[in-house]
Amino acid sequence: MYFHDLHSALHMDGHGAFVWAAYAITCVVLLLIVVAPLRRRRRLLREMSAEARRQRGVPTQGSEA
Amino acid sequence: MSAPSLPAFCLRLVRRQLVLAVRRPVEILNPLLFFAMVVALFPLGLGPDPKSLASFAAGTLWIIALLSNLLTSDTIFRGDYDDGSLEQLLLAPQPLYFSVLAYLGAHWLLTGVSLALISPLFALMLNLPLEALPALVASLLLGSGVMSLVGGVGAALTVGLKRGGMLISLLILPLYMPVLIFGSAAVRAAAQGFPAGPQLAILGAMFCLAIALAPLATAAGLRISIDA
Amino acid sequence: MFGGLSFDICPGQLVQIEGANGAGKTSLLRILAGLSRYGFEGRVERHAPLLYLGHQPAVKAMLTPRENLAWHVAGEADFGAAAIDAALARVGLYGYEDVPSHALSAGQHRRVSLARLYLSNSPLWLLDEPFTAIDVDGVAALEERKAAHVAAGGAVVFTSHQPMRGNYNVRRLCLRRGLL
Amino acid sequence: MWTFFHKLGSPPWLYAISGSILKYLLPATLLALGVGMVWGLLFTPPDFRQGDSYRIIYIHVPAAAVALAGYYVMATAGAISLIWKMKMADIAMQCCAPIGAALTFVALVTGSIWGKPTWGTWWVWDARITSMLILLFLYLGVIALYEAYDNKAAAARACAVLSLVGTVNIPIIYKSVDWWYSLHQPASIKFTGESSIHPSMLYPLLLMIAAFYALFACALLLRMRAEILDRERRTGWVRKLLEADAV
Repeated sequence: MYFHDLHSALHMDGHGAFVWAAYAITCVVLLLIVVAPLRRRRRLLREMSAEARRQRGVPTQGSEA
Repeated sequence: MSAPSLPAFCLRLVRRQLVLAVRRPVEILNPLLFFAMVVALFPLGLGPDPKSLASFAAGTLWIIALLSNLLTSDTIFRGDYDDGSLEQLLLAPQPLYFSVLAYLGAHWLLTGVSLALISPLFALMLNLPLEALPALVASLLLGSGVMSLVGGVGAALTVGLKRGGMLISLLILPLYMPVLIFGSAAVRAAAQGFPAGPQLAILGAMFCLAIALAPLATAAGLRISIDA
Repeated sequence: MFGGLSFDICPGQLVQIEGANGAGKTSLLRILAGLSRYGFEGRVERHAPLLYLGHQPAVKAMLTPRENLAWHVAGEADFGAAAIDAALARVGLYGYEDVPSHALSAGQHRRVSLARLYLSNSPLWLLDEPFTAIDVDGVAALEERKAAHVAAGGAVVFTSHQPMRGNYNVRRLCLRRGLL
Repeated sequence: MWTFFHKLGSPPWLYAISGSILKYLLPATLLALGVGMVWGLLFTPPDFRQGDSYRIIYIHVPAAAVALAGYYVMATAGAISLIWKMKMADIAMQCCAPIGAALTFVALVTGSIWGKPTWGTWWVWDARITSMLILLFLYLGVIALYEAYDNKAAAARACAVLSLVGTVNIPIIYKSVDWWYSLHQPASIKFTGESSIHPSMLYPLLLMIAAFYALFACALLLRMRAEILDRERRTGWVRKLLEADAV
């Protein structure tokens, strides 16, 4: 590691705020573009399975008993 | 009887557009009036000092010309789309590329050329040096041609939409930027006593490229809009 | 909207497309005309120039009927002023040639666009609701014109809710729930 | 070759194959991103002129490069969908736009943050930044056009035309902005030359560029999978997939 301790890594000679903010924003955006389609897919799957269940109708329970 | 030749058909289309515009002269005058009014806004916003006005004049005039071109480009195909004329044009045996070129040519004559011709008047009001006037007119003539052609692409893609007005500016303003850069640079160069030839040559090159490619995209856009 | 359609239209045929609202009459006609090229799967082969008249009459309010009609047929051939005036007279617009179109009624606009039927050389006509806003006499004249075109070896496809009044030999395609 | 092309056009095949690709690609990408970021942030020496603020280069340059490449990917997909009427190309094109816009946004924001310690201002009308801004506008135009159409098939074709027009224009815009900037360039602002970059700084940069490309591919595939599911929800293979999933 280039830095001696955590504090100097965070501070970076006064540029730390800029550097860390840039990385933080980037991470958030990158996470968003990966997570958004995953969430959409999960929502779609849930919607579609609900639709399939509706079409099959309510299962008749205990008819054999 | 055989089909009319392509140039005859295109000339006829241009003539029809011009007749339509002349019968409703407000449509020609509106962009010019818009131009005049926005020119009046700049001294109000920037202060009346002739020196500072002169230093901004080249860019200002070009931006206003660009905006008034933008505002009219939405209407290039709209009327003909609404009343069904566009369908007939698409079905005509003549290639759409040339019909579109005629349409955009008519638009250029009505907005770009008329604007370029009266622009010296407003340039003097903004204190632009006299030496820069030929460069201003020439750059506006070439540049508005490019803008009409590029604007036609945006108009064709949005003509089928109810609310196309704002959208079309989002689509085509980024494409106007190179024209603005070289157009205003030509005027500024001339105002400072340098030759404006190189910038005008680049504008001419853009014009040629736009003539070759923009009608293709416009024709494709019209087919999509009619189909949607 | 519909599927599994297959038919030929031959010279000498008068075809009426029927169907409820939303059955796809206009869409079918636009596909036949080549205005809709996507959004459907299949093939349309055309072997003859066609004339398509859509819902909108394509009449410019700022032009006179003469100018409008002259522009409508401009792509086809250069008909003289006399032929254009004669065609306008055939649709009952005699004396209206030089009136600005905004002074005319919707039915008269429709007549301007229908005047093309008296000029056109295209063998195949595709007419979308041609009777809209046309009075009884006009309908009869239009039916006659279509019959004459078919008798001369042309073909006409049109959409309409009403059956033709006169006694003509009509082939009817009925679009019902997407089928013929 | 043609069968491969044909398969590419088939939604179930693409859905299945993208699933198995993503299973490996996504973790690998995230790992590479993590390693690259830590490497760039903590294990590289500072630049002798800019100090530590140069570390933003490890996200700024890859984001900018991939944002630009993304536009070409989008335009290529658009051309394919226009020429061969391929539905999957259509979907790919439409899915590229938001990802590209997000990356352009990242490049702009990081560039702006970098500008503050380096040039003393948040925003400089520098040729590269201005071009990136215009690129963002181009992306947003495509997204706006897509959203404006009700008929999504027509929307995709309209966007394809627009992105092709944009592709022709991008070099023109870049060149003209470049020229414009060199004409107006204030003498005080000068970028440090990157050609003489030291290997200890270069390797993490290359890693990050590769990671960003991979991330673009991952995000694109993920988006396409969601879009495919949505469009094909009424078809048999999706039903089967659901049943297999439910059991």
